[in-house]
Amino acid sequence: MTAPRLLITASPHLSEPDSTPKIMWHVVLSLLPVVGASIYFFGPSAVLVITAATAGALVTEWIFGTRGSLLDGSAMITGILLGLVLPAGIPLWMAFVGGVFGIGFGKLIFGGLGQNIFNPALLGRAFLQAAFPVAMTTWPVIRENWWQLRGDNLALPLMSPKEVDVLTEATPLGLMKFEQTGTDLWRLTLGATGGSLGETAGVLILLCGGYLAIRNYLNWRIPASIFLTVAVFSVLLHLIDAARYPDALFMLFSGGLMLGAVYMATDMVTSPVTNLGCWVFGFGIGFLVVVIRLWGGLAEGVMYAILLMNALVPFINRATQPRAFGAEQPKAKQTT
Amino acid sequence: MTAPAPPPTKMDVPVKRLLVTLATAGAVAGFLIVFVFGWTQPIIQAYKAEQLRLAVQEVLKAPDRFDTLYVHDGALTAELPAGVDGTTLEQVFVGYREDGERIGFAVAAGEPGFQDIVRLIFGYDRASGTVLGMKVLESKETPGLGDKIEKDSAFVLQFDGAVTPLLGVKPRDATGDLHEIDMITGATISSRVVIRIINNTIERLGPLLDAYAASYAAATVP
Amino acid sequence: MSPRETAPQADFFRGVWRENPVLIQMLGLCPALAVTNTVENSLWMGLATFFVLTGSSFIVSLIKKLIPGEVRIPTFILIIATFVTVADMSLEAIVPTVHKQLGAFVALIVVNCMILSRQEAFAAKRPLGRSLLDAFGTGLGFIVALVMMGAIREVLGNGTLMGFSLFGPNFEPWVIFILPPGGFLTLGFWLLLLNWFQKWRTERAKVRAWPEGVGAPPERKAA
Amino acid sequence: MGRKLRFRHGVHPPELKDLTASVPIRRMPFPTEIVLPLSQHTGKPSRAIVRPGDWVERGDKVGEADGFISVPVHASAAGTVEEVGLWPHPNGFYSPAVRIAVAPFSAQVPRSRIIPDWEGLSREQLVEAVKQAGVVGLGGAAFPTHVKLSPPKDAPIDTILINGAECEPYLTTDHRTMVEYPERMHRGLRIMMRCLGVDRAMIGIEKNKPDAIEAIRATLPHDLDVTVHRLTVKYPQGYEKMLIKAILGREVPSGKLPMHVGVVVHNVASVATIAEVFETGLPLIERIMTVTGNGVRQPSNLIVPVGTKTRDLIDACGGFSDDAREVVFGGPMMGTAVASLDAPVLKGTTGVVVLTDADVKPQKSYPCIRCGHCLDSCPVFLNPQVLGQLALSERYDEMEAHNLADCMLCGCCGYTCPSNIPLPQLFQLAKVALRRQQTAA
Amino acid sequence: MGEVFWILVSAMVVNNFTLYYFLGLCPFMGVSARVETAVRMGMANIFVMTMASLCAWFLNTFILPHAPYLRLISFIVVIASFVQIVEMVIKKVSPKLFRQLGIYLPLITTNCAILGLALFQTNRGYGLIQGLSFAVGAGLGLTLALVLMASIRETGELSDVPSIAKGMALVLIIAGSLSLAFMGFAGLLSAT
Repeated sequence: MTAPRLLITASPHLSEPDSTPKIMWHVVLSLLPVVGASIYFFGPSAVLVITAATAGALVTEWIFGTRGSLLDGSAMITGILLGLVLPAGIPLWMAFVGGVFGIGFGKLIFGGLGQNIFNPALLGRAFLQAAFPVAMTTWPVIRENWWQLRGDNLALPLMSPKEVDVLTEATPLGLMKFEQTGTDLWRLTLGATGGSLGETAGVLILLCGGYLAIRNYLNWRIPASIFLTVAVFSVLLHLIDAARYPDALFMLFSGGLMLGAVYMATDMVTSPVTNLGCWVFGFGIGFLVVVIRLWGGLAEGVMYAILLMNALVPFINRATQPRAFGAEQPKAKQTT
Repeated sequence: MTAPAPPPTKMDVPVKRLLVTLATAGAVAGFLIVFVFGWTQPIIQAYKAEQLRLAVQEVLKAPDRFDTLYVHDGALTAELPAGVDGTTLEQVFVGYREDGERIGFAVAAGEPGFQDIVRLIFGYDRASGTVLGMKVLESKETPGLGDKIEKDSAFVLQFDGAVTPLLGVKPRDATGDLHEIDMITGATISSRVVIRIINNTIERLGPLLDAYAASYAAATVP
Repeated sequence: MSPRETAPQADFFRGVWRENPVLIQMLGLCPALAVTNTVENSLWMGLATFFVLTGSSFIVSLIKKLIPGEVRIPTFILIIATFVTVADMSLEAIVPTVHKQLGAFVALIVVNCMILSRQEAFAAKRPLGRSLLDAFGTGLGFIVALVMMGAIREVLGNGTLMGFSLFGPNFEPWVIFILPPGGFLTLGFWLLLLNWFQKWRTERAKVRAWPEGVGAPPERKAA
Repeated sequence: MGRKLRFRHGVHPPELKDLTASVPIRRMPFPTEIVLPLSQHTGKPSRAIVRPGDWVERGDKVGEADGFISVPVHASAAGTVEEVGLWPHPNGFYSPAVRIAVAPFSAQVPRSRIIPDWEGLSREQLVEAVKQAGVVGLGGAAFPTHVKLSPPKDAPIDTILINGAECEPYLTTDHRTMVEYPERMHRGLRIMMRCLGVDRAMIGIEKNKPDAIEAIRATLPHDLDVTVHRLTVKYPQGYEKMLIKAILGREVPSGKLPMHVGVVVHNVASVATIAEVFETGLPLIERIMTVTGNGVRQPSNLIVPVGTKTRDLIDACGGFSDDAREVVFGGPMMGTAVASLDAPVLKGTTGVVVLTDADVKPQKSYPCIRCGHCLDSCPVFLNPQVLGQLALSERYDEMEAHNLADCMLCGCCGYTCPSNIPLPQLFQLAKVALRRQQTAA
Repeated sequence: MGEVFWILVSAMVVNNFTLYYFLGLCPFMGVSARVETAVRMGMANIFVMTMASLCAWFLNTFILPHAPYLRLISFIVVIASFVQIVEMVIKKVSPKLFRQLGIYLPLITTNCAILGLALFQTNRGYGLIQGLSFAVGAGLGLTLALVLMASIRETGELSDVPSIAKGMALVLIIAGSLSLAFMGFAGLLSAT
C-alpha cells in the first residue's frame, strides 16, 4: 500500500463553491450589460469615463493595497460603479481622482477589503460632487451623432473643462423638482433620459440584479425593502397631493434609485450582516431618499441616503444581533 | 492634567490680600475691556454704518441721502416713541434724490437657503413695482454654484428693473418678460431663494410701504 | 505632568513642533478646522489665539500664587475671556472683512482647550519667563498648524495662495476643500503624512543603529 | 404530517452518499494489532486494568470506568497486551492506550458469559448493564449512554427520539444499519423505553433514505407507540437540538440539555448496540462504520473492531487511491483530519472519509466581506461574523457574551463562508482558551 | 411653527454642529470610542445646551443690552457655573455616569458647542422658543454624530487599519466622510 503524504486541514472539509473573488467577479460580469447600455446611450464618453474611474481605483489598490488584493475584483467593482454614477461629460482626470479617493480614503484607510464603512464608489462620487459641483451636475443629452464626446472629457488635469457645444438637460428628477415636469415612463424605464452613465436603464439593472440575487450574491432584502419603502411613501404622498408629489413608478425608476438599490446598497461589506438589519437598512435608505428628493435641496438623494445608512450599519448590526437558539424570550423578533 | 492639585500656597495667602489681588486683577481686566471697547466701538460702528450705506447706495442706485424707517405697530415710522429700542426692530431705508424726490425703499430680509440663511438687501420702487437693485449680504451657498447669487454679476444685474412679483425661469425658456429672472443653471434652489425673499418681503411689507407713501404724499402736498 | 527641569529653548520649541497643539495633541481643533479655508483667515485666527495665549499665560503666571485651587479654572477662563474679548473687538476694528468670515469663532477662542491646558499644565506652575516661552512656542505651533491647513485648503480649494493665483485662470477649484468635509480630510491627510514620516524616521533610525557584523538589518517594510 | 419537519437555517452540502448507500455491511478481518485508547468517550477517561503481557479474551475489560460520566473499555480481539502507553489518538495528540497483539490464529470466539434476561432486570440493573458494556452514543459525540438513560428526577421524560437523520455527507453507517438490522433497532428501543419508563418513541429519518424509512416502517412493533418521521434533508439535522425542534417543535433552552424539554435523543446505532448487548452478552467492541471517499479504492460499510488502526481499515477497503490526500475521521463537516495512519478507530467513529487532492478545499482565505452568509446558516442563530473577528483579535471574553457557549461547532458557517475563514477552528480555539482561563481562575 | 421646525432640523442635520461647524470636537474625538458613553455624553450635551440656550436668552434679554462688551465673559461665566452645578448633581445622582464621562464633563464647559450655541443664537437674534429649538436640534445633531462615530469606531477596532492611519487620522477621515454624507441634507425643508 502506498501511504499518501497526509494533509491536515480544518473542518469543515467541504465548502460552498462560492468564494469571495468569485462573487466579486460575478458582480463585475453582471455589470457589463449596464456598462453596455451606458455606451449605447452615451457613446465613447462612457467608455472613457468608466475606464478612467476604474483606472483610478485599480492604480490606488495596486500601489497601497496588500499584495494580490487587486485580484479579488473588489477594486474593479468600485471603479466600474463609480464610472457608472458619473455624468458622461466629466473630465477624465476628475473621474480618476474619484477612483483614487474612493479606494484610498474609502477603503484602504480602513484596512482594505471587508473593513470599510462607506461604499467606496459612492464616497468617491460624494467627494467629486462636493469638489466639482458644476461638472458633476451637467447632464448631456443623447445625441444623434453617437461618436461625439458628450463634454470636455479630455480636459487637462486640474483644469476646468472647456465649454463644449453639447446640449444638456436636467435629469427627470431635476425636471420634476425644479420645473414640475414629468417624464414619460417608457423613456424612464428604458433609460433614454438625462442622468449618470449607468443609472438610467432601470429595467436592465433590475435584470442584472435579479441574476445576482438568484445566485445569492446580493441580499435581495435590501433592494426589496428600499423599493417597498419608496413605493409606499410615494403612493401615500401622491394620494395626498398629486400635483406636488410624483407617483411611485416615477420615483422608483428615476434617478439612481435602481442602480443604488441593486448595486450600491447591497455591497456586502457596507450593508448589515443580519437579515433584519437589511430590512432596517433598506427602509432607512428608502425613507431618506424620499425625504431628500421631496423636501431636500437636492433633486436626487440616493447616494447620500446610502452613505448615511452606511454610517449607521455598525449601529444596526449591534441592534439586530440574532437571538441565539433557545435563548430567553422565544417570542422576540427574529431574522428570517 | 486637570487633577485638582491643591495649590500649596493656599494657606499662606491671607484672604484680604487674595481679595485685593483678585479685585485688582478684575478691575484691570474690566478697565482693559472697557478701554478697548471705547477704542474699537466707534471704528466698528463707523464700519458697519459705512457698509450699510454702501449697500443701500448700491441697491437704490446712489441716492443723495437716505432715512431709516422702523416697522413699529404695523406701520412704518421714522420717529419712534420714547423707550422703544430701534435696533431690535425691522428697518426699511428710504432713499431720496438730490431734488428730494423719493427713489424707493431698501429692505433687508433673509430666509433659509440651500445651506443656511440667505440675507440680502434690495431696493424697490413701490409705485412701479420695480426692483432697483439687489445685493446679497450673507450666504453660505455652495462655492462655485450657489454662491453665484452673490458673485455672478449677470445674475445680480437682472434684478435691476425687474418687476415684481418675480418669476424664476430657465435661461433657455426666457421670453424677455420683465417679471422673469433667469435662474443659475445647477443652482435652482439658491436662485429661487433670492426671488422668494424679494417676493415674500414685498408681499409682507407692501401695504406698509403704500401706507407710508400715502402719508408721505399727504404730508408733502400742502 | 510633573514639572521637570527643561532647557528654556526646549520650552519654546516643544510647542512649535514636537508637541504641536493641533497636529500632535489634537487640541483646539475647532478653529483649526473651521476657519482655515484660506491662509489669510488662518493667519489672523492664529495671531488672535497667539495673543490670547501669551496674554493669559502672562497674567496667570503672574498671579498664580494668588489663585485658590477651587476656583482655578473659572479664574483662568475669566482671564482668557478678557483677552478674547479684547482680541475680538480689535480684530473687528482692524480687519473687519476677515472678522466677518471668522464670525463667532474668534469669540470661541475662549473655549479652545489648548489655551486652558497650557494654563493648567504650564503657566500655573512655572515661572513667568518660562511660561511666556512656552506660550510663544505653543502659539507659534498653533499658527504653523493653522497655516499648514490653510495652505492646502486655499491652494486646492481656490487655486490661490494668500490671494495670488497659482495655476492660472483655468484651474478648476476643488470646492470641497473650502467646505467642512475638506477640513476634516485635510487634517486627516496631514496626520497621515506626519505618521508616515514618523514611521519612516524610526525605521531609518533602527537601521542606522544596527550594530555592525550582526548580520543585515531587518528589511524595511514598504510603507 | 402537515408540518414540514425541519429547523431554521442550516446548509445543504452535497450528499455524496452514493458511494456506499447501497453497499451491504460486511465484517472486516481482524487486524494483527488493536489499539484501545482509554479516552474514547466524552467524560473522564477510563483507568487501565491490564499490564503488558496479560492475555485478554475478546470482550474482556481492559479499562475500568472512572466516575459517573465514564465507561469501561473492552478488548475487541483476543491477544496479548503489548503495551499500555501513549499512542496517536485521532484528535491529533498522543494519549494513553492499551495495545493488544491479536492472537494470529484465534477464532476470536468471545469468552462464554451469562446473558441475563433483560425483561427480568430492574431499571437500575439495566442501566448498570449498559454502563458495564461500555456503550456510548455512536453518532459521533460518544456520550456515555447510561447517563442519558438515568435522567434526574426533576426532568420527566416523555419522548425518546431516535436519530436516524445522518446528515453528514458521505456517511451511510446509520442508513445501512436501519436497512439491514431494523428489528435489532426496535428491540433496543424496547429496552430503552423500559429503562426510561417512557411510552412514546419517535424515529426521525431524512427523506433521502427511503429504503431505511421503508425498512423501519415495515418492522414497527405494534404494541409500542413508535412513529417514523420523514425529515427535510438539511445539515445539521442530526444535531439533537435541531432534531427535537424539527420533530417536536420544542426548543431546547440555551445551555440546557434535551431532557429539560422531556426528551432524550439516541442514535440509531446506539440503540441497536443495546439490543446486541442484551442478546449476545458482548460489550461494545465493534461497530458499523462507513469507509468512503474518492481516496479509497473500495468504499464499504464495515463491521469494525474498535481499536482497528486506520492503516488496517483502509487496507480492508482496497487501499488508498493514488491521489488520496487527507483522511478524515467522522463526516466531512465536523470530522477531524488525522495526522497518523496509526490512529485507531474509536467507539464514536462514524466513518472514515478519504479525500483526494481534488476534494481538499483550497486553504487560501480572504478578508471577511460581511456577507452575512454565516448568520444565515448558523442553526443556533449566533453571529459567526462578529465571533470570528473577535476570535482573530483574541477577545475571548467578548465572545462569551456573544453566546459562544451555544456554538456546537457544526461547521455550517465555515462551509458557507465565501472568504474561506476557518470559523469553526477559531471558535474551538476560543472555547479551549476560555476553558483554560476558567480552570485557571 | 415651520420656522421653529426648520431651525431644529437645520441645526441637527443640515448644519450639524460637529460635522458642519466643527463645534464640540473634543467629545467627538475623545468620548466616541464606545457607543454607551457616546449616548450618555450626547444626552448630557443636549441637556447642557438647552440650559445654555436659556441662560443666553436671559442674558441677552435682560443684562447685555446694557453692557454689550461683557457678552463673552458673562456667557462663559454663567454657563460654566451652571455646568459646575450639573456636574455636582450627576456626581451625586449617578457616580457611574460621572466616572464614565471622566474628564469630559468638566470640559463640557470648555466645549465649543455650548458657547458656540449661545453665540450663534445671539448672532441670529433667536427668541426663547427659537433658541430652545436650536439648542435641542444642535444637541441631537451632536449626539447623532457622536453615536455614529462611536459605532463606527467600535467596528473599526476589529479591523486591521494601516499603522499610519491608526488613531486620530482615521477618526478625522471618518468624520470627513460623515460630513460628506451629511451634505445630502443640504436645503432640507427650505421650501423649493
